[in-house]
Amino acid sequence: MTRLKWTLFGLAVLAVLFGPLVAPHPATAPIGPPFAPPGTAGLLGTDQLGRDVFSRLLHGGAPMLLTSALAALIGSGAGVTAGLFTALASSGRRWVEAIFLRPLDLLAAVPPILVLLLVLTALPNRAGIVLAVALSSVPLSARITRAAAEQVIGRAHVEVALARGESWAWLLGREILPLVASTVLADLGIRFVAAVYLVAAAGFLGLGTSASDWGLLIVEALPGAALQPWALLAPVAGIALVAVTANLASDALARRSRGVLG
Amino acid sequence: MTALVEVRDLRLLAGGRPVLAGVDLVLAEGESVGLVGASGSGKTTLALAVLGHLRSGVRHGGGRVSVRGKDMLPTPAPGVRGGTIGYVGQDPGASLNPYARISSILLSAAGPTPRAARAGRVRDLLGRVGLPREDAFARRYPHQLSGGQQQRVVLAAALAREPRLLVLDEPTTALDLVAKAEVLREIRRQTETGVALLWVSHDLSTVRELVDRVVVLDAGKVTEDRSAVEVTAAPAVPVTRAAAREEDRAIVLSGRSLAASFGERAILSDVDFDLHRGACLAVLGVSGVGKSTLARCLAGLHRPKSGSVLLHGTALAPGVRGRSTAERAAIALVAQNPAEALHPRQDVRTALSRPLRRLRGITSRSAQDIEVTRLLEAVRLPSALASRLPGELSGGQRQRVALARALAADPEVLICDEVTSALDTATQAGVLDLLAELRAELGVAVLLITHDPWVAASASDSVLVLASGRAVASGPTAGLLPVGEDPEKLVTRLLVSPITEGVLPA
Amino acid sequence: GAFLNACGTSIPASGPVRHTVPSVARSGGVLRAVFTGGGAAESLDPFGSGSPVDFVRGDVVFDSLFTLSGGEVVPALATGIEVGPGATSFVLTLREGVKWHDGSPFTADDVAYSFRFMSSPERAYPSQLSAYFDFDKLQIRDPFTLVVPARRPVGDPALFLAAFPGKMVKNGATFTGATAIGTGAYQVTVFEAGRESRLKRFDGHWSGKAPADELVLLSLSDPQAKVNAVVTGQADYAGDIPFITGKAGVAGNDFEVRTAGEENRTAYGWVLNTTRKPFDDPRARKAVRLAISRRALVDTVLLGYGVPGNDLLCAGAKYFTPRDVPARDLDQARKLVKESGADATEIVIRTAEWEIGYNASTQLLVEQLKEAGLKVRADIVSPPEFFEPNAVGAANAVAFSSGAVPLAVIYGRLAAYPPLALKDDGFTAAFGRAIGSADEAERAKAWKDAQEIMYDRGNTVVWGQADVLSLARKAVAGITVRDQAKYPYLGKAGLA
Amino acid sequence: MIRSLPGRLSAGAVLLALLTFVVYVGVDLLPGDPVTSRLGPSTPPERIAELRHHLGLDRPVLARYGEWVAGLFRGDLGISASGRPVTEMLSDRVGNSALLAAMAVLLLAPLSLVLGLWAAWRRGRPADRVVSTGMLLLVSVPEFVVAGALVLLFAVSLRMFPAVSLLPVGASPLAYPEVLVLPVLSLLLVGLAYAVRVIRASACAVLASPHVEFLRLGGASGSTVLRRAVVPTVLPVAAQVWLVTGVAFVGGAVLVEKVFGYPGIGELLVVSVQSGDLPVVQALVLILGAAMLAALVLADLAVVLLTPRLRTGTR
Ligand SMILES: Nc1ncnc2c1ncn2[C@@H]1O[C@H](COP(=O)(O)OP(=O)(O)OP(=O)(O)O)[C@@H](O)[C@H]1O
Ligand SMILES: Nc1ncnc2c1ncn2[C@@H]1O[C@H](COP(=O)(O)OP(=O)(O)OP(=O)(O)O)[C@@H](O)[C@H]1O
Ligand SMILES: [Mg+2]
Ligand SMILES: [Mg+2]
Repeated sequence: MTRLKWTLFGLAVLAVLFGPLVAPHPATAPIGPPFAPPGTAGLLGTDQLGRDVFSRLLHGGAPMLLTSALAALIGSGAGVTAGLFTALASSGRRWVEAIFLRPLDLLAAVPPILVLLLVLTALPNRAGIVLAVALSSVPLSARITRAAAEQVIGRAHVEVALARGESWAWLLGREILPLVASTVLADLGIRFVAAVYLVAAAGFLGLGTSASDWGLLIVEALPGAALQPWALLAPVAGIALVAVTANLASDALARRSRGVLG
Repeated sequence: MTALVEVRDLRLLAGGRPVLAGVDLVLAEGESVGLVGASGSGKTTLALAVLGHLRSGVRHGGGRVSVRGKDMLPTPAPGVRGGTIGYVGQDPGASLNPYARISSILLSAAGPTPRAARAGRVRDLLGRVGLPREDAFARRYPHQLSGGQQQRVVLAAALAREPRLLVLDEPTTALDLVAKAEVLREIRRQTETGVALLWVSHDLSTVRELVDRVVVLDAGKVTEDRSAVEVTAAPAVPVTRAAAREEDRAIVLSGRSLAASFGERAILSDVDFDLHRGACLAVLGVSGVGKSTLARCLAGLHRPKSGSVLLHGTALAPGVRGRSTAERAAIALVAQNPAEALHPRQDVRTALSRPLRRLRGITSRSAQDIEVTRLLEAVRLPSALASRLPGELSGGQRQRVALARALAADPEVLICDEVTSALDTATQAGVLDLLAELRAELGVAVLLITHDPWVAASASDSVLVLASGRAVASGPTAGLLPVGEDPEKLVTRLLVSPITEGVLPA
Repeated sequence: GAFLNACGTSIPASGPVRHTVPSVARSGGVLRAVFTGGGAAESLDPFGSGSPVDFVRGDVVFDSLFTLSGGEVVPALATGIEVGPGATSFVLTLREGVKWHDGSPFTADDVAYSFRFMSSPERAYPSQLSAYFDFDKLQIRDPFTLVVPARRPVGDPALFLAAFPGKMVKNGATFTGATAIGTGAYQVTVFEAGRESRLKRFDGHWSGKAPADELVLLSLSDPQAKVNAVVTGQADYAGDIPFITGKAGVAGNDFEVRTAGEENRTAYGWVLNTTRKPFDDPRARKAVRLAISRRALVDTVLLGYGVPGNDLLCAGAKYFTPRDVPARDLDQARKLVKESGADATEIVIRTAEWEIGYNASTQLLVEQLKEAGLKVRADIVSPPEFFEPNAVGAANAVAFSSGAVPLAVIYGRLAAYPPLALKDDGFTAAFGRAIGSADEAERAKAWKDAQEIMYDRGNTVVWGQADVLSLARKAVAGITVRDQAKYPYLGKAGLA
Repeated sequence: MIRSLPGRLSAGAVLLALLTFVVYVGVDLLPGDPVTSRLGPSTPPERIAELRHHLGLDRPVLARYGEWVAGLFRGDLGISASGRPVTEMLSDRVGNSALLAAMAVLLLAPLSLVLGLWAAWRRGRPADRVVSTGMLLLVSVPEFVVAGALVLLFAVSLRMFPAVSLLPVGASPLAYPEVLVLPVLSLLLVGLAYAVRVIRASACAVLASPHVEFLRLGGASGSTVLRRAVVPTVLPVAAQVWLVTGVAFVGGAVLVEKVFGYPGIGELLVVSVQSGDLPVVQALVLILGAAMLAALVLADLAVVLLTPRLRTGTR
């Protein structure tokens, strides 16, 4: 079972990373009439500009994965760190909360799409998208992690480690994180999908980075869904597949480290 | 008498090793049986099996367990748990739901109770285990109780449904003599009304007092099964009192008018003490008096409200973050609750090598491994345990791993919070021996927190007695705890001054 | 599963039809029509908002001095216009007996107020008329005659008054409430921005009673939602629907997809920036025109709903010169690219989804130009920044579209902004004559010359003329077009 | 901690003040402005300058910010680029959006709790796999696709609910509950996944803890374990998710509102962003931000109230 999961996950990653090499057509060139059904032109038919949906799918995987996964990882990572840190440091020190969590509240209060627009105005490239998406996922990740960590902090082994003078890295990463891992991973899985669509939204607003990002494929295919459903369903299924396999893999990873909790 | 519990050729495996290797045990209605054996011999595993529960990682390898003729493995017969059998586990702190008040824990254990009768029922249960019969107390949450109070709440919950059999796994380890006496009295009352008892303990005196029959486990096998009177008297605790006079030696750690509180509630006030190099100071006091709180203040985990902690005459920062590595290495704490003291996802090797690296700068893997083996040997654990996770250890084993971890820092002062309470007499003696050795050879000073005057008498050279949050007596052990004084009297004389519960009014 | 099934159940209706069989609406009934709305920014002020539903509502509530019909100017609230000497002023004669919705008479004072009102910067969408006429210096001769001076020679002011926004509002009107007073065929009874407006027939309208008793105009922003509203019976008519709906058809045979006809198509294309390399060189402009495959663009972007364009704007309008559609000639295009050195610079084409199809056509254009050896990149931006003047000036080309409005409107707009204007002395001269001449024949000649130059070496690339589609219940009749088919006139509409 | 509530509230007020600044200046920095987007590039520069002056866009940002803030105190959100007062444009839309979000959250909370607990209870078994994977699949499908599918199925094919939420003028959506069904359902499906996953994860952690083992050994029934041990532990985390999701629904329903033509603020936000109507964008972002801040304070409060160790004031 686990092996199957890993194989699936590996295949998905391979397809995404090496897709452009095996794609039959370029991502942007029209190869047939628009909205051609599968079979008549290309494996999955063509999109609204007559471009090969299958090839665009293969081309768009890597930028989608890189941008979204990176953004989700950075955002979740920063959020988890902030959440763990404040949970640990704020006992008896209210300023820690004031300094670390309140700004995050402020960030959370600015709608993600505005964050995206602002960051991209300053940094109009892929790094900007990654940063913007990461920024918008930090606050909630931090909160969720903090709430979960609060329940673990008082345990004696954390106190012993504190008394030993452990570094923050050890305290957060080794003493607390493993005990809140299941919550954090659940959060990360969703962050990833959210990142995919925020990146797509950026593409929709004319701020995209790749010509065939999967999220953008969906947005573009939507109006023509009645004519060529495959152009819509294929990227949706692709994202679902990546999301499900990535989450299964991380679940398996979490279960592998034995222990009393989850 | 009909058989209440019947265990036949029970084999349980954990990680490929047998934990129980063909155990037979029959318990008749109303019969009291003591289950003894060295730490790690399988007592807890057997007790849980009686309830039809296997800890995670433990597999059923054959044999059967039945209660009143109904099989308990693989799935327990309905109505047995909580109904026929009341259970108290070895780790009281971890057993309590942190989100429930004491009253609600007790009421949910008691089953449906008419609204009007609830408060009375809770008070009754608290009283039976020697806890204050106050509504204010019942409204507290588990984290607001001391270790001993938690343990008694768990016991009260087990009694709540008038079970026919009590399976009690070391239910008095965290209790001082007064509390223990009260608890034992309640249990005796239960057995007298025909409740059967499976009493897991290493404390032979309680065993003799309570049970008709003793079953001895060794490495997962029953080696003896005979009537209680035949069991030899407890081996005397070896007296290892150090010969040297402490006045000759330098003061390592001292407390000056320490006071501590939880929010508004004052716990300690005006505590003074001096701990000399190589000496052992026993801190004695009833459950809930603030012993653990004192230990946490010394280790920098609880900010004292006032007063100071001095190491070699210099005041230490109140918080551990403010202390230097050397200062932190100098004071090592062995926490009271072994279940929570070890990280559930870290194996023993990691737990031990971490202080080696942090506080002693031993970074090479091979050097660490040698030290880990040495430390495990020092606490009398096989080195094979190094790769296990805490969940795969017995209660006593965990306790010793926690001790070994404290020793790994090579401390000048070792604060031991009830380190011996979860250990059988032989292991307990071994640990006390070890402490004596450390003191003699390395000059380590030991602050021994205990509720057991015998342990204090046998291991310390001076005693600090806490009552109602103050040091009510202090001085050389020989003077305060004369060998041979009746323990009950001793306790009454020393500890049970004005407020029994030991908590200052909220 | 359900999604696919539901897709599969829609039975395509017959292809777009031009006119329904009775084309005249009977009197009575309620017509519910849905258009793209402007959300909460919608307004009853005819110069206060710019969404399609506002235009449609404005057209039936207010009247202009002149209107267009089949490209020709027809009198409305004005009955005559007399151009002064040198075309520097005109005398306007108003229709007598026109009543406002509140019963008061329409006079020159109202017109004078309206002119000032529409050109005030307080209007969100001030009329461009004030760029040509000096309303501050206007004189009222009598209640039905005014003299209006022009800022520059304007030979055919009636056309300008018909083509540019010029709705007449009552003297002193402010438009802060939920009702508005006009002279139009319908009067407002209920209005809520972004949701709906209910209009009651105004029986005192000067051109006679409108057919439907009540018009309900609904606002939606999503094209598919407009279609769904008609399909599920929540509306009778949806204006300007996507080509995809035409292609996919709609379920049920009670509906039809209609087209506004050949003379009401929308031109799609790009304007090349002649102030920058490489399009300062006519050969590079020619190369672009030869490199594009108009058929492919029409088939893909318009899904076949339209015809290839001949690079000239305003097809269907008066003075438009029909010319052949240039054929694709890649070899020639490559040669011109080489000669002009256009392959040396990266060409940036600015686009935004200002209208459906801008981005798609630009993306295709990029692919097609690459084949001609050009280095091209589409710069897709968001709609509000699309027209940022500096950015437009920095791009090599911008996407563009226009309805079948008079030539003066579009060429005038382009000429006003150097990066969009054609830098060509011959063209500038011909354009000046076309605007300023009061003589019909001379104007026609000047427009012909200007378009000749445009066709030969101009900077507009019009690849297609797109049909304007709408979805209607078969019973809907009497929908007419005045200027742009996207915003039809509903004053004669109703149920058959 | 409860005693620190006034402190928390004043911190919230400070944040709100900061937020107004971030919002005003941030939105002002966005590319595009109402003048050029409306007039197009062909307008003469004097004309643009005149309009900019009229709209006050030629004055320094800080001066405009000052006036804006002063206006906020009078309940005046400024004048839209279309000339209408922003307050008037927003009035009933804010209510409509809040209603939509509230309905969605009211359904979301119990549903996510039940699904999350159920999956955790049966963790590792088929039921859990179905729920967990199903949630992932659901969250992988963007909301506008979900909404579109719902319209096709329930409105166009089955004719059970209206396809678009066309409301008569002046009517509250509550008077026409049928127009709410599909939009609420779309939001619910989209928001459900996150809540279910987080709830499941934290419920799994509790179920594996020693105190649950003790409860079970004490003969507690499944429902007792859930009620006494699992739900109290899960609630603090769940409350955060619910509240934050709820606010996200208010402003994040953009696409859903668009699909259904629902007269809420999401649609207004998009239109205003696209037309560069900065005063409206500023007002909307401020309202959304303030709602989010309020939700976060509430969430903090909920966590404190629901976690005994925090409530009792000591650690
Ligand atoms: N999950 C497990 N995996 C591997 N070994 C286990 C596991 N659980 C228990 N053990 C081992 O089984 C043995 C018996 O454990 P048990 O807890 O029954 O001991 P005990 O007699 O109760 O000891 P103590 O007095 O110290 O509590 C110990 O050696 C322990 O290390
Ligand atoms: N977090 C807390 N909040 C409030 N009161 C607390 C808290 N922790 C402990 N207490 C109370 O403080 C008192 C001292 O607790 P402490 O743990 O120091 O006792 P102890 O002497 O170690 O007892 P034991 O022998 O039972 O472990 C007890 O009465 C306990 O109820
Ligand atoms: Mg045990
Ligand atoms: Mg204690």
